[in-house]
Amino acid sequence: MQYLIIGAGPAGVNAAEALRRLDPDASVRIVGDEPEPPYSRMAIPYLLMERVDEHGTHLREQADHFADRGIIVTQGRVASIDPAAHQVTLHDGSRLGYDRLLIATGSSPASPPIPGIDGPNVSSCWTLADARAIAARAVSGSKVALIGAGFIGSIILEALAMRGVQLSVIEQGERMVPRMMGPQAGGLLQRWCESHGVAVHTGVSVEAIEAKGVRLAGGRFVEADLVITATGVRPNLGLLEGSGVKVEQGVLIDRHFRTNVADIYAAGDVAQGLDFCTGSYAVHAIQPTATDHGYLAAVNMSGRVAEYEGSVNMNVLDTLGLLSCSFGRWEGVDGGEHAELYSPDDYRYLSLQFEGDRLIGANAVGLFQHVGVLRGLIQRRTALGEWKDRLMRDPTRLMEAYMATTQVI
Amino acid sequence: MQRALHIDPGKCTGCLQCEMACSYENEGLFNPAKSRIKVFTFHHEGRFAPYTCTQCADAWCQKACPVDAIQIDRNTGAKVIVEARCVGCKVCTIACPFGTVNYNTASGKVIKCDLCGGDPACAKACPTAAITYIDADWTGLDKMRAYAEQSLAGTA
Amino acid sequence: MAWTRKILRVDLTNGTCTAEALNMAWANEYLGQRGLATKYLSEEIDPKCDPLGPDNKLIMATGPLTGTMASTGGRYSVITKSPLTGLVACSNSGGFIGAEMKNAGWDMIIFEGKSPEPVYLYVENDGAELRSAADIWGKTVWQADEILHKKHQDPQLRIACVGRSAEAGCLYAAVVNDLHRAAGRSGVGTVMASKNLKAVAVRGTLGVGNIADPKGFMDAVNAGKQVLADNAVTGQGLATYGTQVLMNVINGMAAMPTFNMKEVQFAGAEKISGEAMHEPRPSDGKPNLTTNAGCFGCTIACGRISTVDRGHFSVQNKPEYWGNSGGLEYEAAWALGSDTGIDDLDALTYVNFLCNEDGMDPISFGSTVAAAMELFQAGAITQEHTGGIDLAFGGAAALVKLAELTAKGEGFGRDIGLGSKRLCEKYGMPDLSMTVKGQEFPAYDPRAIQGMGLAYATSNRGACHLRGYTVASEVLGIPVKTDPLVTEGKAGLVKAFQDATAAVDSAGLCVFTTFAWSMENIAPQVDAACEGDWSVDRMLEVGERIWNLERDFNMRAGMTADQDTLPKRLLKEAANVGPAKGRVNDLDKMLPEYYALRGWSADGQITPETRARFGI
Amino acid sequence: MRVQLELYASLMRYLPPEADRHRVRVEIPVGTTPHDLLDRYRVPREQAHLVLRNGVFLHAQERDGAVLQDGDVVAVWPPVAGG
Repeated sequence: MQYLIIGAGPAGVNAAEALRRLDPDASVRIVGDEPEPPYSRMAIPYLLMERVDEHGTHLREQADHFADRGIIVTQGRVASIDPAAHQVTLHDGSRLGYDRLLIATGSSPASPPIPGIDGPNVSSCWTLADARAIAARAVSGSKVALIGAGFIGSIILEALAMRGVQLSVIEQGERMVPRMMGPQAGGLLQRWCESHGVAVHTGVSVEAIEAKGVRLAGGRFVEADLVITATGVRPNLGLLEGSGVKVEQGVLIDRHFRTNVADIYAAGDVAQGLDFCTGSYAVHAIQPTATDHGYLAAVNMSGRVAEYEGSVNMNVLDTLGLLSCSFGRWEGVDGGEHAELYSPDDYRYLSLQFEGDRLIGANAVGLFQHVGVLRGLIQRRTALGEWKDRLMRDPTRLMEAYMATTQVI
Repeated sequence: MQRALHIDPGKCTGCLQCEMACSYENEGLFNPAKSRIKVFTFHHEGRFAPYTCTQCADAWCQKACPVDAIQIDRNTGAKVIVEARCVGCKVCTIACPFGTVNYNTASGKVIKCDLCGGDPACAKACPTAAITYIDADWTGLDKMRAYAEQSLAGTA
Repeated sequence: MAWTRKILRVDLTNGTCTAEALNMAWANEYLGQRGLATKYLSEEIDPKCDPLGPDNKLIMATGPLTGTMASTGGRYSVITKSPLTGLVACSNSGGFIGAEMKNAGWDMIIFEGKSPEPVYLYVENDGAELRSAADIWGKTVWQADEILHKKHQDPQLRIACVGRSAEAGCLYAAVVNDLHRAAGRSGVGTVMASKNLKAVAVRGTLGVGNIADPKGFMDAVNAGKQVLADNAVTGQGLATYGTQVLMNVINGMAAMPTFNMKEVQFAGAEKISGEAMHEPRPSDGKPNLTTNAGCFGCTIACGRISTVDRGHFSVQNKPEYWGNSGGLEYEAAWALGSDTGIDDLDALTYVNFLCNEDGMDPISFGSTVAAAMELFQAGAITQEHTGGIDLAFGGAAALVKLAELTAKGEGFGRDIGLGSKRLCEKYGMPDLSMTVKGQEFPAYDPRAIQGMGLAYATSNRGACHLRGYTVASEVLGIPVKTDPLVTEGKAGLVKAFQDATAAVDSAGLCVFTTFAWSMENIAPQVDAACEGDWSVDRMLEVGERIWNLERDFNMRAGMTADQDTLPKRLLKEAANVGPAKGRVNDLDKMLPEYYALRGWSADGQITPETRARFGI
Repeated sequence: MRVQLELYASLMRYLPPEADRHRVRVEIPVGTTPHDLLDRYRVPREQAHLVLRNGVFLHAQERDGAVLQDGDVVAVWPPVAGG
């Protein structure tokens, strides 16, 4: 059996390791298009903060991790897939055969059509190569403009601020992290950033990037030596052209990670998989989904049957020491109830969303102990019973509710 | 025989000796806020429940870690944070559906129970045997582990 | 070290919070908590000041072992000048807030002045600020606790709070922490409320370190824990039956103050005893007692967690009282029950809940109700005064009603809030007040337990069992059994208990450890934690220094030695039954010897030699 | 001759079924000592910490010597304390 995995990110690597365990005699190969050993984009902000060196970003600690397991890691870029021949063709013209193929090509920064975005003073912050370039230029005292204060932008924000740059952040949405948190929580983040010396411009679009900075709609100008874009990501689908693999926002997969084409599976940022909370299919470009996908795709690829329950969208963010998180349907659903606490003086916010007596989503600012239980309650569809009423009255009693409904107490 | 922490909430008095022992073992200070085991109080019900990591066989935290900073202690089976690797991204804190991996603001890294290398300080400190370290077969942990796998995938 | 060496000074008048260094010279002489805070109080206020005026100060203090793993090392005290006695007040409490203060980096918090508006103090580690208490003033402790937890969105926040009784000026209001633990006696809560300070909310995540010899400390702590575990009382008895096991013991020896201390045995004692708390109720088959509970770090866990029968008249249609909360301890059960002649366990538990919820010392409250019942019996108080309440001894409904009124400071509850001494004076029969120096008695009749008479008469905070618990020896045989009816040797016994207790309190430990521990078990823990040499002798010397300092404060506050006495009833009216039948308390046989042992003059003054010896 | 035996706290388990809460009325022969009485109900002597005869504490050595009289009340506790 030959397993071929395209993409050396968390989904691909987790899949490869699982396949090795599940099918000890098979050939397992990862093809990745970057020169470094498999590494984690999640770690890049910490590289910029100089908390870790490049080795510290590697997905696996030991250099011989993959070789030891008989996992072949090949550098190369897949140009096309030939499902009939069970082959892929790399850019250098070489071909690799497969019995089962996993598409785990991840995503890339989206580049909005802003004049000047291709300029020499503009960079995204996605790859190790990007990080090296930013580290060289975002030095203490330099002026940096960050376009985009979504989840990724906000993670980069902290890294930049800690490098001692004069930082301005521009977000087109009405608030920071608009797709992760509601207005009150987003407002807290903004106020916190501003109180820590970061200029935050929300609800404004960028008209152009110029040599000396960023021109905003309405005429304001933000001076910058370096402009960093973090305006969202899109799945890497280019290699699928002509393959017959069905694509919407990402590669459509079923609950067994199968695409519409036999023996081709997909996982991670590139995949449009089952959303646990909505029952529909969506791209959840987050680390936990990538690893869960990778693992379970491998289980299915190995011939076992594992029906995916779907991914819960979730994020955790550290914004200059202010921690926040979001889970599932944090914006709530029609007919559901919600409990909310808002303490702006203390930078705290907590909102729990219910459907019936089940938790379906949450937002929290300033709460970071035991937050995993929010996932646990959502993903287990725990019937909270009387605890739902208690949480409606006092959502801070979350751990009690969790313990009482899931543990023997 | 693998051993595991067994918790009997009915015996707990809420004294927090376990939290102090844990924080002292791991942080060198008596500091319940930095304990890997936490006692939750149910005032209305008159119950106390110690709670910590069950060291699930297929650990969600470990899988979610982007930098291989959660590794298995071969002797105890514990999932252990490798401090030198942990970047503090906190993904494991939201990935663990039991909420037993927590961020330590002081160190900028996450903390979780590592069974103290096979001699858990909490169990030694507990005055009522509400926390004991015993053969894993007896703890009912298998049920929790089964859940850990089941809720990710229907029939894994 | 073990001290954080930091004090938080809160100027309520000006709304400022400032950090300052702990006076280590004083710490070396007074250890911590009770001793050290009394030193600060003694140095910083005029002992003659109005206890409810802005010149009084209120200190929340931890000891060097508070917040450590030493068993029971979670205690803190509230030290101030008492409005009930006009003397030094030091009320000790367990729960969790003391350790939290220490974890936030503070040995003590000193409150001074008076806030122009109701405020609460919010402490998060180094950060401390006064915030408006507009939304919690007028609320019960339990309500305020919930509001503050939600407001700060922090379930781990530890809160000490005063109830409505304190706001209304009840003179024995407590500072309640962790919902049902209290710095209960002498009206420390009244002082707190008089400063417009409603609550102190603390979150500490810094940890407690500074242990001088960590390995030695853990060895001493573990050895101490083992002694407690191996001892029948601290290892099993207290956890199973709590302090309430004494109800039948003390009643059995006819030392149970009953009907405002007219009698020494209560026929209903069995029905409100620790054993009764285990018995299934006929109505729902559940016992009163749900479980035992420990305070921070405590390996004894004597605390009672109880429920009231939902069908009981006191809680009918009041679901907010149907859950568990702190149950009856012996002193509360005695004061609310035996002294008033009430044997309704559910009524007493409910009233105990109210005492916690609105911060009233149940000893003083119950004793004052008992005095009111005797005044009612004597015709000095009538239903016109009480608003129609029949105050006959034994009336559970009356007790419940008075608790509700006193908690809110309404109606006849305002008179009950005066305390026994002022109530009996107001209604013209001062001899019916069972108090020493204005503070109500605890649950041991000094006619049947002679040493306790001396302990009460000489206690530095008025009648009190926790200043020198000779019951341990005279009744329970700890450390050795002495005859409760003899007076010989009691002066020395009282002094030894008083000094040792002062040292135990000041270390940050619970005095209940001394049912198993001697100073030989305690000193090594203090010695390993703190720099310098803390021997048994030094601990006892510190205890004696503290005792003298408290005495000195009281004398400077205007106390006279002739207040070292007992109510006439206990000195003149003999016990009616039991082994002490025909006996009164023979205080006059013990007091002179006590003064001499203390190094005081025959008229109770601290001599210059004694002052010099202790540096006072 | 009849005396009353009272057992409290954890010693309650040694009471016979006919006991009324804590107490049982017992017919005893003349010359019975407190220890004889306790032995009869298998109350372990080392757990009989507080022994009161008519409210008066009996030291361990008195429990073999003090012969019970008609109408005596013997109340017994294990090691307990309160406060």
